[in-house]
Amino acid sequence: MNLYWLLILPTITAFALLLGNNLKQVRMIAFGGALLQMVLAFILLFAFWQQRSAGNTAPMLFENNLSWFAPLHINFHTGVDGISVAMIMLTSFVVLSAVLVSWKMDMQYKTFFFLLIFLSIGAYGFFMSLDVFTLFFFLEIAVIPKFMLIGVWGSGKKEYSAMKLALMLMAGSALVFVGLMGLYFNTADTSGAHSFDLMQIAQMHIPVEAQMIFFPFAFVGFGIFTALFPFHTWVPDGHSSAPTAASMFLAGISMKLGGYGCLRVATFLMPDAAHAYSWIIILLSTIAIIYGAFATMMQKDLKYINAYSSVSHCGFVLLGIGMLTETSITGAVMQMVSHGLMTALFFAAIGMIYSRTHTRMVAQLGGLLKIMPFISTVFVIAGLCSLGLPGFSGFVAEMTVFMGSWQNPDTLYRLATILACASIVVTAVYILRAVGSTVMGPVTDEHYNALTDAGWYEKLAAIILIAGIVAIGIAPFWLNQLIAPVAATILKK
Amino acid sequence: MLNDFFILMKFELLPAVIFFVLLFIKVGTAELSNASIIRLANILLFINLVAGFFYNKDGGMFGDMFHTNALIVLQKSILNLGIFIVSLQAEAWLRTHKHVIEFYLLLLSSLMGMFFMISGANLLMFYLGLELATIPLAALANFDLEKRKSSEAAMKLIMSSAFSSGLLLFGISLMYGTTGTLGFAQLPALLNGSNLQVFAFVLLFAGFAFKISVVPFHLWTADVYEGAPVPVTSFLSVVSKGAFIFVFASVLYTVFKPLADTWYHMLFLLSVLTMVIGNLFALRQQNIKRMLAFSSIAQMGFILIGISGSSQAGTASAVYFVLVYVFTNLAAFGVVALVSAQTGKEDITDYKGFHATNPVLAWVLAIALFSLAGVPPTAGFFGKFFLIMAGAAKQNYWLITIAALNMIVSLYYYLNLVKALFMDANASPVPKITFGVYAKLAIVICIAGMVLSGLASVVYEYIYNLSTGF
Amino acid sequence: MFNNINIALVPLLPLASSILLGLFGRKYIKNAAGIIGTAALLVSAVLSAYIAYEYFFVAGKIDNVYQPIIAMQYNWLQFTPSLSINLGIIIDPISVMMMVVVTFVSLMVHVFSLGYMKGEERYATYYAYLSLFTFSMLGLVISTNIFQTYMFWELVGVSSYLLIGYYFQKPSAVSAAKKAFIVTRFADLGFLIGILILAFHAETLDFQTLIQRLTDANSTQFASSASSTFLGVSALTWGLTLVFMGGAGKSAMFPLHVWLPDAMEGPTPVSALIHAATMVVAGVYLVARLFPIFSFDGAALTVVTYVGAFSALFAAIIACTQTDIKRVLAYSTMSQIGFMMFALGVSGYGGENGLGYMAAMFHLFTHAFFKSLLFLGAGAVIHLVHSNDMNDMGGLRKLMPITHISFLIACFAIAGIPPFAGFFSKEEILLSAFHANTLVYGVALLTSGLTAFYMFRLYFSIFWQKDTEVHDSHGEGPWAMKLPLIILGALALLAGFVPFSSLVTADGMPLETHIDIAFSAAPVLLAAAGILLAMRLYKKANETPAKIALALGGLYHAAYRKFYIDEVYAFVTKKIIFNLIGRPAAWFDKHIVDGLMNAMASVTAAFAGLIKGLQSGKVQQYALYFFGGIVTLTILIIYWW
Amino acid sequence: MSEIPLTHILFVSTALFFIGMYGLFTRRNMITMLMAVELMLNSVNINFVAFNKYLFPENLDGVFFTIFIITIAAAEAAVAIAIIINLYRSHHSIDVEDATEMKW
Repeated sequence: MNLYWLLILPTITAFALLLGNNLKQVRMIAFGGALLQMVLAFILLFAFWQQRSAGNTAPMLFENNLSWFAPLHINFHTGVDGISVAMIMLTSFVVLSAVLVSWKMDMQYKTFFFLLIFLSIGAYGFFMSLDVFTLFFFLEIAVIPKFMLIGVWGSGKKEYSAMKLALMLMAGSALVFVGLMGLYFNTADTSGAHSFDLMQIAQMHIPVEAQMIFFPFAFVGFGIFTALFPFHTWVPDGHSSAPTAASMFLAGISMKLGGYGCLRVATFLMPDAAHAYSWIIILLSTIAIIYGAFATMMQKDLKYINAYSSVSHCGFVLLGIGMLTETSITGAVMQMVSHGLMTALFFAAIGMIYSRTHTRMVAQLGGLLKIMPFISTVFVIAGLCSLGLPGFSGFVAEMTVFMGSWQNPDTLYRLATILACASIVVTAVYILRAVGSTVMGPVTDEHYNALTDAGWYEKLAAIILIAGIVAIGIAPFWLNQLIAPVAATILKK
Repeated sequence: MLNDFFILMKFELLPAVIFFVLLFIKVGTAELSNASIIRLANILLFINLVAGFFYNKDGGMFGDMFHTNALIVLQKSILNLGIFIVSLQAEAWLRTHKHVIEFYLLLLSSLMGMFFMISGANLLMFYLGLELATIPLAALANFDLEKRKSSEAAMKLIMSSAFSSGLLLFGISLMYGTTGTLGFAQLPALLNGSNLQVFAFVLLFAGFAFKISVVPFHLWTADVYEGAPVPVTSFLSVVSKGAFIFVFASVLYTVFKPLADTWYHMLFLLSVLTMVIGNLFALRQQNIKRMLAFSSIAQMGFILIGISGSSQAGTASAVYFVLVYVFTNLAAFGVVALVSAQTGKEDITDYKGFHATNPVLAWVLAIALFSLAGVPPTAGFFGKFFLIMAGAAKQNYWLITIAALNMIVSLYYYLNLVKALFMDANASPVPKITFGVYAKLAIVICIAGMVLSGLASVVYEYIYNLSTGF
Repeated sequence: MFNNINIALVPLLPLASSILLGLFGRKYIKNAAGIIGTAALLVSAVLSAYIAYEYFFVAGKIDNVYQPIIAMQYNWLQFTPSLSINLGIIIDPISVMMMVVVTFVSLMVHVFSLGYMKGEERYATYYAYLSLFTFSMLGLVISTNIFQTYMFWELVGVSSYLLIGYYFQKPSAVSAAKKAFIVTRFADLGFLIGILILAFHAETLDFQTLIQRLTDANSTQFASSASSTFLGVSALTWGLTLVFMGGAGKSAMFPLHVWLPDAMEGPTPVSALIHAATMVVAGVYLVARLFPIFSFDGAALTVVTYVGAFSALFAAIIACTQTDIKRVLAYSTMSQIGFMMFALGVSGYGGENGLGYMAAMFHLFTHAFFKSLLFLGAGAVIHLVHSNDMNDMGGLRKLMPITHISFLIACFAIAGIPPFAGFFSKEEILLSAFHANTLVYGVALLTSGLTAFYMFRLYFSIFWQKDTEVHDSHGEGPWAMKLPLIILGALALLAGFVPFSSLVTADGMPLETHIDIAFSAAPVLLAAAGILLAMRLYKKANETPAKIALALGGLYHAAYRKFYIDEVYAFVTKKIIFNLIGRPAAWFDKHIVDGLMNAMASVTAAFAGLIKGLQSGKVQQYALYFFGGIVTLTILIIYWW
Repeated sequence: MSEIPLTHILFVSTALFFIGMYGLFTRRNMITMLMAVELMLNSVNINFVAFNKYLFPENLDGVFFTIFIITIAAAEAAVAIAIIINLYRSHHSIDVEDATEMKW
């Protein structure tokens, strides 16, 4: 399996889109491209399993190392391990359903789908990069399309949100950048040459003083992407102003870039600092979890509810990473995958509701279960997954995080774990409140009675995501087996 | 020997030949239309550009006052490319202008001056090139003869540059007084760091800093950019600056190598100042040219960081960035030039809703802005990354952090313009701009350059291999 | 011996029917939904009866002791090398007993609903939910792993949520569902943390290993759990108490009981299944499951005892004043579960000491039948009268004879009148309490008297007193509704004669029990007194109850208002959590955190405005700055660097 | 006749330089400002010639430089005056304070 296909295919799709003459053609191309992406992702998954079961224990599979900027030791080095495969799967799921929910996009549709597909290139590239430069490159590639998607196709105070998101993510990249620079110039192999190569750096010993300086840069930088408190404020505004597909991508994948980076770059390459700073990470992530949950409780707009809940849920990712036990890191990655699917589903459902009722305010909605049973059921399922119901992915991931966190016997860490656990109660409060007053209860506006249920494309979009959620929720072991060995490698360093 | 003369001085001779061809047309009896003059000039400039790639040779002449090598050839080619694109873009403005040939004459003499300056291996040669490059520019800045702003810009440029060359000369004279030589080859050995010499060096340094708009020597920049005709502004901001950066880097690295500690500190301080002040001013600009002027000031700050790295990567990154900057800034100015030539609108608010009427130009401008902001996959990202990386080799992470923070600020005003282009509504947007084959060609070159010169690593590697180390 | 497929089918059949009905029920098989669900459950029930027979009478005993059997085990999620969630099926006395109870009661409810829910728009959905609940509950009782229990624990919670909120257009149903879920979720938080604590110290999640390690005073795991303390309490006690908190939430123990009365918003058969017979006893079951460890840790067991006893009395008092028949039943459920809890609390582990454990399980068993019977009877009544309020009822004995008789049997059973089922189990409970703790015994005695009173208050109010006008012509309802009443009535009469003590005990060994007339006299007489009092007061409509209520004044009022617990909760959630935490958090986020980000932008912009004077437009000033720069640099170089 | 020491000459040239600079900073008239620049350039010329004569008499670098400076100063002045004239056409003034339209 050549990983480059995952970059080439979206690129071809993106440019093929521009040749389309009308919405029908364009969306078919986008859909076909996204479907092929998903096929590729599955091929990758099976090829990966095949290799692993054949006894290939190399840390990275399907490696490909091309020299890119030779004088600066920059290589286009790609390869995947279990975590990458999981994240690539996630991306393909979210992209496909994001294309589907945008089926009726009629405004500047070419550009819209182009940007959407373009975003996926960034995500795939990021997850397969084994070179820090490449990783950074793909991290930043996605910032501008997000800005455009929100600013042009968004709603509400879209310009403000788009700008805020772009600036804060750029700030994140800027910090990451400083971190990478520091990392690079503190690496030295036997010949004294610096390196950007993830696997090579992992073999080297970065001086502890350097780690102590640059770990915060890298971690906070990536943390901004994944809504690290107090740098999370782009999340609510950005998500709520974005068009549905962009919200799905933002919350589903983009926030995961941060978590992945925190793990793959910050923690993996600078383990000493990670241990030294873990209490701060835990403190911040616990605040994010609890405070995000309480802030969610007060929101009145469905998208804000989901956005703030993302802050809270992504706190689990950082908590898991901060706890630095094998299980907690496994849990963190599972939470990334799970939250990606779940929140995308949530945004998809909200988008479907919004496109029909033209409001997202909880108070103005009600009784939708009667009018649009499918969409409402999707909404309820997303909600239940969000509050961590067994059978859905959220439960598995959160429990793994809790179980892993508890293995850390320090009292402070225990307290943080308890607080994190407590957030699932608050989650239940706001989710049930949202579910209770939107899809249940009496119909608030009689115009709603005339609304239609989901079209086939919306159903397909939702089913794809639900399938992913349930596949993890019912059979978590396959995901666990993908991730746990990598978590062990990361900690062993 | 004579053969060598033609080959070594090919870059200087070709513009001279074109200069004279155009001059003869001017003084001749045949009345050529603007269109045909422009076509001719562009063809000649294209030949000039292409010819630069063949038959090159390293070597020196005139008792080592003039020297050339592969890197210098490359630098000159970059400038040739820049002037070719500028000329393509100027078509929209020149089409109806009364003094087309004069424009090209001044442009070519300035270019020649830059080439001599780049090849100069002697303070005298350098100074002559510098003046030859500058004085025509002042005249060019006034090329919209009837516009108040154009005259004011030209006046500010000539006054400032006269003052700056006065200081530069004073510095050169002191340098001469303390070392007794003007040759670049002899100078390093004679530098001893005495206070007078340092003062002389600072004066020289300031002369350069003035030309590449480093804070606090930058103040002319915005006014001149705003007032001058757009093609002249783009020439100033790209070609002229590029030339001075090339010289600046090589002079610092070779001639003033003994004073490296001194100028490292200066570069540190000035790069920070330049980035910060440039960005802060850019934030609040209403005129798009003025905004781009301050943004180009901020970009210079990044270049100083790269140069401060004092390594082969430092030179390479600076040269590479200039190449990228040629494509990027000219793409931006190209669109501004088209709009300005056809509607006279230059304010950012005029660009609101631009995408609705001119989607292609809006995207070109947007991509150029992304590249200026340093966002991948545009070449600007690679350019900035490599510059800062070169600077980071000194392990001065304060500088790197400040640079990184400045990238955020700069992103704000670039995106603000993008926002105006794509997201803001406007009751009377800029009407549909028609653009001819020249502008199209320029756009294609710029876009291709912005994409390819970054992703295709051969470009950087080629430059790196040519660059001299420290 | 045990065919694993058969055992696995018990939970999987309801799951299959649930998925089938959930996905296709709405459009394709709407009318057959009830039949499909019922058929699946019938098979399940038969299978579980067969398993019970096999286990108790054929293959379960080794050396005269019932051994737990792991019928199936599957590694579902590996946390750490020692901690994993293994989904499996455990076959031991209590799980088999629960399996039988759950499938049987569920079957009855399925059948009853065929009549009760007929014509509902979301008929198929109802059955899907019902089957889903049954699956979850079965999964819970057969868990081999504490985390498996937790998973199904959550699943029963959500099925309960869905069923309570079945009438989703009724705001009260929605809020009741929400309340039920959130309150139990809060309790589950304790359960979860309890699991984390126990698992950390025991290094396992498996029930058997867990019990084995934490009851062995010599094991390292026990040492670590007993030695590490927090706030002066050992980790073991913390763990058990927190696990009990989860159980208390599901079993509606004080103070986590507030959801149960509201949960009566759901369709009545649902209340019969979930909120009477199965889900609410999950807490008891959980304590029983971990009983060996509880019995090793006196402190935790004491908590169980007092919470149980207090809840029993507390609920009984409230039940005396309620007028909504389902609420009365809800409080009575809470009270009976309180009985089971404190029976466990006062119990020891082995031999004679294990009487309490056996009694609790026995009571759980009999209670399931008579309480679901009471609910189904109430359902039949409501079906006819279209009201929950006992003031709207009266004299129904003529209109619905079968309901009347079965209801009466159930009332005798719950009141503890011999030879009805409740008598035997309650007798054992009282006996064990008597031996262990006089205070608890006193409370239990008082409560059983109150039980008899309020149950017969209910009975007389519904079936005697005044006559009611009934508009529906369908009478008592179809056979689908009557049949379950008859079957359950029979069981309420006869279940007490099951030789329970020889089947289900804490240590698996049979226990000799006998009925001591002298001991039984007090509770039975007390119950009889309660019945007579109720008869005196409520058989005919009169003014006395109102007078008594007036005389009791504040006490009556407080009991009527459920001792203001709901108001306290409302105060805590609305005023404290929402207003003092949530709102400030949202405000803080919007104004401080976000404000800080915006402020950074404004400060930058303001600073840019501040320094604009540099660019004055005057070329002479430019030159001046130029020279100033040179001078500064020179000075810096010469004097500083 | 004793030779005039170098320092004297340098004193003169430096003074001239700063006088020129002062003139540039303070004069409002553009032509006068140009003249001030000429003063600065001439002070440089003096420098070059003096250094050449006193310190490095073996080569004529400084003297050559001076010649070029004079030439270039003329060219510069020509362009500058052309610009000033053009400015006068639009502004009707050659006061430098009147040409401050573009700022901030």
